[in-house]
Amino acid sequence: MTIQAWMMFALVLFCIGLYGVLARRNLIGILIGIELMLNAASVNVLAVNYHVANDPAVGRIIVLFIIGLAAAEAAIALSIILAVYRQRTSIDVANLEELKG
Amino acid sequence: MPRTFLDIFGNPLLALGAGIGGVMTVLSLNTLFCIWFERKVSAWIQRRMGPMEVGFHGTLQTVADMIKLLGKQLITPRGVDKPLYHLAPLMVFAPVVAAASLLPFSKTVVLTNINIGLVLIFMFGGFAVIGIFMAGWGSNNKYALLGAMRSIAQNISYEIPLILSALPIVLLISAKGPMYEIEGEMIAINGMNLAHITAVQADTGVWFVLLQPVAMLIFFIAILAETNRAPFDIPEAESELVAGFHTEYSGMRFGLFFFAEYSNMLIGSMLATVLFFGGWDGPILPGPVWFFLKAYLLIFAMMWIRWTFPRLRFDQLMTFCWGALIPLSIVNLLVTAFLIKVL
Amino acid sequence: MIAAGLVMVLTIAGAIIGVGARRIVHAIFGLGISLAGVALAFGLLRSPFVAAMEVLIYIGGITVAMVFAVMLSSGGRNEPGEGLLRRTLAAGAALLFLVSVGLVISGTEFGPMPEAVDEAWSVQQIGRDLLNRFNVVFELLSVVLLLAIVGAITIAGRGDESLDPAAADEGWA
Amino acid sequence: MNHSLIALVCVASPLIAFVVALVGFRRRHGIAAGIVLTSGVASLVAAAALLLTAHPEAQAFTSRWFVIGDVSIEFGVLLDGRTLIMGAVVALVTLCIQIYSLSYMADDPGRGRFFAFLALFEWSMLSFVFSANLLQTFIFWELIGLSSFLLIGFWYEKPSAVAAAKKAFIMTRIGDVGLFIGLILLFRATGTLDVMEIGRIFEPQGQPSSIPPGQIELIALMLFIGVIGKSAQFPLHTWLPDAMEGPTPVSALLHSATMVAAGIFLVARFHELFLDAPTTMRVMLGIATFTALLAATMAMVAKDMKRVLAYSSISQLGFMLIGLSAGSLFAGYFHLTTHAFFKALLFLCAGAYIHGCGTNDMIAMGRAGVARMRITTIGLVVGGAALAGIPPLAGFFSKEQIIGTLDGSGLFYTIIRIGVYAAAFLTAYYSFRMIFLITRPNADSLAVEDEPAHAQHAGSDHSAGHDPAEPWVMCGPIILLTLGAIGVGFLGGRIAALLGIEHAHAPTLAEMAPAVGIALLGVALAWFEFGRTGARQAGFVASFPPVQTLFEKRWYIDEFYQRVFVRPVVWFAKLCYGTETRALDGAADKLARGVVRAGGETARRHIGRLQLYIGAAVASVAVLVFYLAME
Repeated sequence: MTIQAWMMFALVLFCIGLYGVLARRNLIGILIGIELMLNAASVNVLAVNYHVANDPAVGRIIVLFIIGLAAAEAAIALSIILAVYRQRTSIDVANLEELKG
Repeated sequence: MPRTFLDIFGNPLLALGAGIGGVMTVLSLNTLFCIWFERKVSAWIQRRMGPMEVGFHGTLQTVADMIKLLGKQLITPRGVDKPLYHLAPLMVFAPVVAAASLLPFSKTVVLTNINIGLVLIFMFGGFAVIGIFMAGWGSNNKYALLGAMRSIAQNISYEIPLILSALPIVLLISAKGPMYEIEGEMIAINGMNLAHITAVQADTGVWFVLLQPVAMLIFFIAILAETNRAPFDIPEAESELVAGFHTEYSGMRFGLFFFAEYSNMLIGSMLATVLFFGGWDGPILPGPVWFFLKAYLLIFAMMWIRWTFPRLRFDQLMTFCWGALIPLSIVNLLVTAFLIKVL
Repeated sequence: MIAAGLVMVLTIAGAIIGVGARRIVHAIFGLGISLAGVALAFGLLRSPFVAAMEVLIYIGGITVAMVFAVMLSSGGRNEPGEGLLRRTLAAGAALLFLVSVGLVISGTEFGPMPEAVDEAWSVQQIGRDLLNRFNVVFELLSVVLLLAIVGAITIAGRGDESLDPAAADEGWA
Repeated sequence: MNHSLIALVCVASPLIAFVVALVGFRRRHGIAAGIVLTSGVASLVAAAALLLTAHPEAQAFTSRWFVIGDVSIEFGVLLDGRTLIMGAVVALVTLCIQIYSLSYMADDPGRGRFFAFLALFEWSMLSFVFSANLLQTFIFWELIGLSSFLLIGFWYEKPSAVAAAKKAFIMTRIGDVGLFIGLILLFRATGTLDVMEIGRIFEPQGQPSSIPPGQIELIALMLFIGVIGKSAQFPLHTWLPDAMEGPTPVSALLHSATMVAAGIFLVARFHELFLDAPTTMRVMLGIATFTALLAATMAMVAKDMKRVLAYSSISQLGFMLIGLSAGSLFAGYFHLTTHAFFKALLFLCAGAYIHGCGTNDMIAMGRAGVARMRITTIGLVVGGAALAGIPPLAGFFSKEQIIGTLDGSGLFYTIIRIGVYAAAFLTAYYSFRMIFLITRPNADSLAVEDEPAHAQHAGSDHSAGHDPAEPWVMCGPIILLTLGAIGVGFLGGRIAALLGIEHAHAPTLAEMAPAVGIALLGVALAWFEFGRTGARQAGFVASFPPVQTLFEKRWYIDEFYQRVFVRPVVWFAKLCYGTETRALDGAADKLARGVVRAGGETARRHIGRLQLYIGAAVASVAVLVFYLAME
C-alpha cells in the first residue's frame, strides 16, 4: 500500500464522518461522526509515520494523545447529551436551536 | 525461547488453522469438563451426589446435555433487533478464542509470541462487552437489557483493577531488562510478553504471587467479576433477572454463551497462572500439565467461592470496586514502583 | 495488500453504517466495526500497541459510553429520519471536501521511505519518549482527562439535581 | 548517642509536636498540651545534655539539601558555645512558659492551637539558633516572625490583637528586607553560606583582605537593620509594646528567649563580622544607647504593667547591643542570657497578677491587694531587682559587664557613657517603681488608676475582694525562673569559657562601684517617690507636665509614623482604590457591557444551526483548497 492509498482511505473516512456530523439530527449520531473524523486523522498520522517519518515513535505517540483526547471529549460530550436530554427529553439538534442568543 | 506455530508450520494460513483448531478443541473440552466439574463440586459442597447416571460418575452427562441442546428448536422471539440478536453470540465467543491463542501453554511451543500479549488479552476482554450489549439490546426484553447494563457496568469497572493489578508484574519484568539471560540466551525482555513473564518466573524460581500477593488477590477478585461468577453474578441473578442478557436465547445460541462463559473462566485462570503462579513452571511433570493443573485449581477455587458466598447487591459491587479495589491496586502499583526504584 | 484492502473496505462499510443507520444503536455498532477496522489498519501500519489502545479505549470505552448514553436518553426510539435536503446538502459539502483534498493528495509527491531501526519501532521507545520527550504533553493530557472526568460528573450530576429537588440541597455546584 | 542525634532530638521534637498537635489534636486540648510539653521536656533534656557534654571547638552536623552550581546548600546543626547556651536557655524558658500556660490558658477554647503554636515557636527558634547555614538562618528567622505573628494574634476575635500582630509582622518585615540584602551581600562577598566558614573568614584579627572594608560595613549595616526590626530598636521599636496584646505567656516568650533575642543572637553569631566593621559598630552603639534611654523614659510613666515590662525589654535589648557593639561578645551575650531569665520571670509574675485580679494597671493591681500572692511577689521583687541590677542578682553581673566594656575615650564615648548611666539609673527607678506600686499600694496617693476596661485576660471576672489564687502550675515556673534570676549571674565564668573567651574582665570592687551606685540611686529615688509611707506616688517627671506627656505618648513616635507613613499610604491606597473602582473598573465594565450588547445583537441575528455553520465552513475550506490545488 502506498502512502497515497492510505491517505485517500483516511480522507474517505473523514468525509464520511463529516457527512455524519452535518446530516445527523441525533446528537449521538453527530458524536459518532466526530469520532470517525478523529480516527481518520489518526490513520493519516500513522500512515505518514510509517512511510515518511524518520522517527516512528512520534507519530504513534501523537495518535495515543489523539485517542486520549477523544476519550475526554467523548466523556464531556456524552454528559452534555445526557444533561440536554434531561432538560428537553430529546437529543435532536433541531430542538437545540434555542441555544442561540 | 519458545517457537510459535508460525515457526512450526511455516505457512501463516496453516498455522492459523492449526491454532484455531487447537484452541477450539481445548476450549470445548474445557467446557464439557467444567460443566460436569461444577455440578460435582456443587453437589459435593451441598452433600449430594450430583450427576451419576450417564457414564462413570456422570462423566458423559454434559455430552448428553450438549446433544439435547443441539437438537432444540432455535426460537427467535418476535420484535428482536435481528442483526444484533444474531451476531451477539458470535461477538461474545470470537474474542475468547482470540484471547486463548495468546497464552503460552508450554515452555517450548506457543501459538503466538507477541510482545504486547498482555495488552491484547485485555483488549479482547473489552470486545466481549459489545457482544453482551448486543445480546441484551437485541433481545427486546427488559430483563435482558437490565442484565446487559449491569454486566457492562460491572465489566468496565472491574477491568480497571484487573489491568492495574497486572501492571506491577510488567514493572517487575521490565526492571530485569533490557537484556535478560534465559538458558544461555540473551533476549530483549518485554514486560508485556506473556512468554517472558513465565520464563522469568521459571528462571528465578520465584513465582510472582510471593512478590505480589495483594495484586494477585485483586486480580483474582476482578476475574471473578469479569466472568460474572458468584458472588458477582448480579447480571444473571436468577431471582431478579431470569437469566440476564441471554434470557431470550435458546438452543445452541444459548450454548455459545455458556461456552464463552466457561472459556472465559479458563482464560482468566490461565492468565492468573501466567502472571502469578509461574505458568508452566513446575518440577517433574511436563509444562502443559502444570499449566492446566494450576489453572484448574484456580477454577476450583472459583467454584468453591460460588457455592459458598452469597450474592452481593449491585451498589455494594460497584462500591467495592471503586472504593476498595481500585485505590488498593493503585497504592500497590505505586509501592511496587517505589520499591523497584529504591532496591 | 489484500489484507489492507479488506481492512479498508471493512472500515468504510462500518463508517457508512455508522452515519447512515436509522437506528442510533445500529449506528453505534457501525462505528464499532469501523473502529475495529481502524485498529487493524494501525496494526498494518506496524503499530500494534496503538491498535490495542484504540480497541481498549474506543471500543471498550467510548462506544460503551455511547451505548449507555443511548439507554439513559432516548432509549433508542426511532427518530424521524433526516430530510432529503439536509442529506443532500451534507453529502455535497462532504463530497466537495473529498474532491478538493483528494486532488491535493494525489498531486503531492512524498519522499522515499526512510530506514528506521527496529528499536525505534518498539513499544519501549513509546514509553521512553512519552515520559521524556513528551513529558509535558503527557502531563497536560492527564490534567485534561481529569478535568474531563470532573466536568462530566458535574454536568451529568447537575441534570439529576433538576429532576430531584431534594438532591439540589446537597448540591454539586 | 552522639551529638548529632541529640541535637536532632532537640530541634525536631517541637516540630513533631507541632504537626501532631495541630493536625491531630487541635480540639483535644489536653492531649495537645501533653504532646507539646513532652516535646519541650525532650528538647530541654537534649539541650542540657549537649551543653554539659559540649566540645570546646565548634562542630557542625549537616546534610546536603540541594546544590546550585558550585554552592551546596547544607542543612544541619552547628554546635558551639553560642548556640549551646542559647539553645539551653530557649528550651528551658520555653518549657517554663509551656507549663505556666497549662494554668494560664486553662479556660481558653483554643488552647490546643495555642500549644501547637508554642511548639512551632520553639522549633523555629531552636532551628534558628542551631542553624549552620545562612539560608537556614533566614528561613527560621522568618518562621520566628511568623510564629510570633500567630501568637500575638492568637485572640483573633480582638481587633487590637489582630492590629498588633499585623504591626509586629510588618515592622519586623521592614528590618527583614535589610537582613535579606545583608545576607545576599555576605554570600556575594564570601562565596559561602556556611556559618562556620564565614566565622573563619572574619575570625583573624584585622580585616580579611579579600573583602573591601566598605563592603563589610555595608553588610554589617544591613544585618543590623534586620536586628533593629527583630529586636525592636529605635526606630522600629514600636511593635513590641503592642505585641503584649497576645496572651501573657506569649509576651514572656517573645520578650525573653525567642523573638527579640533572635536579633541579638544574630549579632552575636556574626560578631566577628561586626568587629571588622568599626563604623557600623559606632552607629549601633549610638542607636542602642538612644533606644535604651528612650524606652526607659517610656517605662517610667507607663501604668500598664505589661507595657512597663515591654519598654524595659526594649531598653535591655539596647543594653545588650551596647555590650556587643562596644566590642565585647561576652558582655552582650551574658546580658542576653540573664535577661531571658528575669524578663520571663517578670512576665510570668505579671501574668499571674493579671490572672488573679483581672487588670493590667499596676496601681489598680496594688490596690486590689495582689501583693498577697506571696510566691509571685517574691518572684516580682527578685526579677525587678535583677532588672535594676542590684547585686548579687543576675542582672547586676551582666549589666556591670556592659558598663565595664565602655572604656573608650573621646566625646562620643563620653556621651554614650552618660547615656548608659542614665539608662541604668532609670532602669532601677522604673523597676522599683513597679515593685512599689504593686507591693505598697497607697489609697491616698496621687496615683490615678486607668479605666478598668484594660482587663486583658479572657476569664477576668475576678473580684478584687478575695485572695487571688496562686495555682502551683503557675508557681512552679516562677520559682524555677526566680532561682535562675538569682543564680545565672554566677555562671559568667562558665559562659565566657563556652564562648571561648578568657574571663578577661574580672570586676574589682572599684569597678563595680559606679554600676551599684547608680542602681541604688535609682532605687532610692523610687523609694522616696513611691515606696515610703505617704509617698505621693507620682514620679518626678509629673512635675514637668510636657515631659510627662511626651513620655506617656511614647515621644510621639507612633503618632509620627501614623502621620508620615501610615496616613499617606492609606491616602494613596484610597486613591488607587478610587482609580481602580471608578475609572478602570468603570471603563472595563463599559467595555464588557458593550461586548455583551454586541454579542446579544449578533446572537439575535443567529439562527442557531451549528451544522449549517460547520458545513459552510468546511465547504469554504474545500473551495479554498481546491483553488490552491489548481494554482
